[in-house]
Amino acid sequence: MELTVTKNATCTFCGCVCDDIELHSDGERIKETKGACILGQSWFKNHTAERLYPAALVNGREATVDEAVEAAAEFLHAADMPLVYGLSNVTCEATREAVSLAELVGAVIDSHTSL
Amino acid sequence: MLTLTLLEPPTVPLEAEVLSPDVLAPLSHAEVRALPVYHGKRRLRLDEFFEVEGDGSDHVTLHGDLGRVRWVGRKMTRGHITIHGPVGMHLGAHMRGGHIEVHGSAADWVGGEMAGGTIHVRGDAGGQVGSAYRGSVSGMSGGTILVEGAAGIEVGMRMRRGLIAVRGPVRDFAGLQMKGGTLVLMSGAELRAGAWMTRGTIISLKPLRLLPTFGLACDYAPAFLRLYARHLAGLGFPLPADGSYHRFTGDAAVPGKGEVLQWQPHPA
Amino acid sequence: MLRITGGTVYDPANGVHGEVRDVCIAGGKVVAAVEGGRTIDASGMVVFPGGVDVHTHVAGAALNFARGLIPEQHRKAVPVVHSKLRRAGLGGVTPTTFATGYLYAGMGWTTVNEAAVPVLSAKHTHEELRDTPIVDKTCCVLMANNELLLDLLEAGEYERARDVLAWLVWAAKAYGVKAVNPGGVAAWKWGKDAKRLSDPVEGYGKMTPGTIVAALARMVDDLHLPHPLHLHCNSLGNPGNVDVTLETMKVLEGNRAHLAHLQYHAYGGDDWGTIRSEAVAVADAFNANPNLTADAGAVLFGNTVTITADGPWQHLLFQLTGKKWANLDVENETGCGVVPYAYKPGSPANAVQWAVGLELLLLITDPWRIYLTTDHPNGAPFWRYPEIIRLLMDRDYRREQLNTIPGAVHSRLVLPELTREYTLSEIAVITSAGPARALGLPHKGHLGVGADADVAIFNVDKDPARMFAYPRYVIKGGEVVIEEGELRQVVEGRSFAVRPAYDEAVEAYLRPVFQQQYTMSFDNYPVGPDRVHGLEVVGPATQAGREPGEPGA
Amino acid sequence: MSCTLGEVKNRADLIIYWGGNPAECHPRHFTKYTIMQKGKYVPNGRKGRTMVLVDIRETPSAKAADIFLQVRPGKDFEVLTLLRAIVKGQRIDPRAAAETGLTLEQLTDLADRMKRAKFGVLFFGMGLSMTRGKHMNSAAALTLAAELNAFTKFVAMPMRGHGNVTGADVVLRYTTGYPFGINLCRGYPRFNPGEFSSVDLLVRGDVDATLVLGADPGATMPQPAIDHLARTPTIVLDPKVTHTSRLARVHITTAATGITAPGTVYRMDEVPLPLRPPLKGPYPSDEEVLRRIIAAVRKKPAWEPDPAGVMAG
Repeated sequence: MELTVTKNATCTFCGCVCDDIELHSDGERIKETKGACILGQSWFKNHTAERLYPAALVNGREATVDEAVEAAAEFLHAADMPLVYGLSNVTCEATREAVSLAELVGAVIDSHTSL
Repeated sequence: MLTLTLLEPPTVPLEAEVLSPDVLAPLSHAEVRALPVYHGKRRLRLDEFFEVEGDGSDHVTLHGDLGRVRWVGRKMTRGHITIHGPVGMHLGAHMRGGHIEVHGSAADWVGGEMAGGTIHVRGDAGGQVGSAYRGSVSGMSGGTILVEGAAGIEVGMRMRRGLIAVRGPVRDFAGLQMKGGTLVLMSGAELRAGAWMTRGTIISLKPLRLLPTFGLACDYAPAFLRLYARHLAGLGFPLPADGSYHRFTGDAAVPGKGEVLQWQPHPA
Repeated sequence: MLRITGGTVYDPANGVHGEVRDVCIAGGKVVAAVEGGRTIDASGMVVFPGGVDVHTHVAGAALNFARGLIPEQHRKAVPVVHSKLRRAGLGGVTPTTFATGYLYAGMGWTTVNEAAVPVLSAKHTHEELRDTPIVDKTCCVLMANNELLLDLLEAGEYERARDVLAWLVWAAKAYGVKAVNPGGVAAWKWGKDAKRLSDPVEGYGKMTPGTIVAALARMVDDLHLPHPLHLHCNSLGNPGNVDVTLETMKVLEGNRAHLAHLQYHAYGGDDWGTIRSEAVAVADAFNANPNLTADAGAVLFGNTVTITADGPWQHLLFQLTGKKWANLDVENETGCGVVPYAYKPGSPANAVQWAVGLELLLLITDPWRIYLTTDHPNGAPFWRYPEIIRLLMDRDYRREQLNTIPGAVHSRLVLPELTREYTLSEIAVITSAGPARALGLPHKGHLGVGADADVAIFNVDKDPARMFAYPRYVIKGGEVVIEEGELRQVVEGRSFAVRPAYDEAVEAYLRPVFQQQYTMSFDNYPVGPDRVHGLEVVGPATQAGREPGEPGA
Repeated sequence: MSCTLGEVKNRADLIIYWGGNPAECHPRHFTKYTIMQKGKYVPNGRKGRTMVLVDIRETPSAKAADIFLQVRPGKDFEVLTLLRAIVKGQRIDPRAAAETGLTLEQLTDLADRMKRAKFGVLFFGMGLSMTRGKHMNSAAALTLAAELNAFTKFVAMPMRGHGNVTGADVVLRYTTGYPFGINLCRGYPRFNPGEFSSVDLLVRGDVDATLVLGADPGATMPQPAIDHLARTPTIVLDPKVTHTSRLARVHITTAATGITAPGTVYRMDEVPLPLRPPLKGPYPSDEEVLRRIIAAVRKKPAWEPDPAGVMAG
């Protein structure tokens, strides 16, 4: 099968954030990671386009994303002091939305930095 | 006399900066009950958390498990607050005058950036007693904080004036970046006491593991200390009558002219 | 559709100096007439074109670096409390992005020029500008210490350097070209400076600040960029720097330039003890050079934080104040320093700085060439502009304020002798019409037919500081955003960029050099047009073609 | 006192790693940014640079170093503070210095090298920033570097781990003014590390619901914090079902950053970089899920903070 080549891809595994990686993928998996280090290789190969996990879980049971989104919104809205935490491997665009959500539900927002 | 009894401990922190004589004294019973407090993100009435007895007064007594109640006595300039039970963070922060007595323990930031008045904690205190908040040039700039129990890290961080005395042991970085004032450690401290201090005095009755940037200047029993000892004795923190003090100066890294007086039981 | 009736209109760009007339708005533009729609009765009020800030630092890596350094200032700042309309944030000396938009709009300012953007972090600047609501934005990229350019100039390759500059401007989706302490920041990378125009630049044989300034001003004019070279002269803030400023005006050889924060470049004296105003010399030379515009960079007493790409100056300030200092050098391009600072009326040096800003505004005869700024946040936060307006309009107030500084300093100033008072029309020029013209934005800074419908409506007030701090209405792009002094609606702003013409072959030259000198992939360096929110390409020098870094056809 | 990594590549002749093990944790740091590169002003590459490694144990990174200095565990703050004093010419008692595990001679040699360098850099890792003294250890490194600028050009920067934690810092600063640990309960940003840091909040049980994204606290935090996450409603957005997902009430699978999700991330030196995801996956991005949660919250009665609830000064 013809592999798709992505040049100048960015690896987000460690803080080096190397952006000179060449990825060869078959649409489902990344087959080759030119330029990536040993950590980067396993990072890229460890994620695929397959559906390996349920879309969502609510109370341990499989649920639709809509149901899970509604449950999440309800918990955060009802809480007196919610916390939004993590943000260490999400995009800036996601962090930007996380701030917006934290504001909307009156939360504390914190990243991995505080650890 | 105003007595407030916490009905049950709040489930998330309760910010109650209204619990200050400056706010409470002029108010009627009904007005006190209606004061705003912040339970996490919710603004609620004081009487949803406290049973209120009496009218507003300069004498305020708090009862209950106030471990999550924060900012009690914030910015107070007068009056007395007596607390029976543990109390949460920022007790007496930015306080300028008056007296706070805690029959229990207090969390972090007791007397943060306070400028005057007295805080007496009968139990333990958390970290950052009398300290500067993040980024501030100075911590405590006046007043007295007495802690009968132990205290946490960064006690007296960047303090500029005033007195902090702790009867129990304190943790790391006591007197961190201290610029003035006096810190009395009756049971010593863990690591790095006096780190980066520029001026001020740390008196310790137990040996300290000082940074290598402190040097032993001399061994003496300074006259001013006798005077100071009298003052401290009046506060219930008597210094030993015998012995002498090793005087260390530092921190040479800054370079600073702080002094650390470490008591020696037997004259050298 | 909107009609503003009965207001006293100041629209100096169209020769209107306080006439009662209607302003009609449709489709976000000023139009000749409208039928129906809302009417705002502005009787007894003053109508201005929306303010335009020609030089401010509201977004980007350096400012954001500063934000992280001053939690103690944030605690004192006036916060913006979240509401259905407003995003939360903080005012203070480095307002957060959303707060920046609300604060500018809240005093009738509707266009801002972010004056210092490294190409390497331009993506970040645009991210912040995306979250800076209401106002329209432009930005200037830092070029006077860019080693790709300096190396080419050193080799005598002017034309290729110009192509590189043009490529960089579009790669950054910028609007103008900024020069900060030309050569001095490059030297600072070695802990050195280049103060005088003939000083050699550390690391180079032929380059001097003078040759860099001359070459950049020429490139900007050759490329017909709408805004002239935006120039932060060498030797900023140093006593006796007047000579460097006067010499800079000469080496420009008639090319256009906008001299940023001129106040910081008009000092005499030998040191901080003897610093004195040289505003007269600077203003005289400036008045005689019609190729120049300038902004004041005025100082007000109080707390702020100084942020500049002028690294050596910041290190000096740190040594003078002994307080916090942070420095951030950007590979091959620029650097920046951050020092929290308080201007004190009791300090003779600060008093001179305060006076010089006002003196320049009062001594430069043509208000069309000097604009109101504080070099936010360096001289004072932008939200204090109304205080400066009062100082310009009210000489009695000015005299009172002179009494707050040490009497001994008066002899080092000309301010005590200056009696000029700005008229409302002149205020409209220095806050809107003039800077819009200097930026080359024909649809900004006026209320003629076809202009963007950015309008500020003020109550008439004896105290101009109060008058200009609290507009009754602010209209942005035809939408009423402030009404009765309150935020009523939040609109998105646009980002203007230029696309100067360059030979696409320059990329073939740049790619290997870039890969050698930088640490990121060349193809990841340019800002994609889809990443700039509200991007609008303007100006005459537009070239169509493929995106920088994208493979050719 | 910082710079982007290209400055190090082009100029640094003295490179110090402190409390970090780049050979194993940031494998391309040496080759892409620091010692191995030929720089514009370091044309001889490795030969033109001196690398010093300071750590409490001899890690594989020591092989790359010209000088390895082994500090006694828990003495980093002491060593950095000593260096500040030595750089300023203060006299130090050699016996006191030796308690750090390094001799005064070694320390003086290092101080001299730092002052003599044309362009020095100090990278500090979690061995410094996460051990006893924490933020003060980082402050010591940054202060030392700042003070060295009285003699030469010197910078310091943290070796930050985990993908885009730098980007989170950047976005939080421009939206709220503060880098992390921000309390929005009163409708505007407040900051107090220790009070509003996640671990402290969870250990004390101060919060009553948690949204976790881009982290797995269920695997990394102390047990009392994990217990609280299990006790209260926890929501996880993650490309995998994580330890935290298993104790959470809600888990939503999201696209993997840079592999199936596009966007922007920041390098440890705050240089923004675009992502070029090579795959199209079946899951929505974190960004999209967050937008959907926001939309769902907006349908509920609005929480409105008290405009009078500003804690002045």
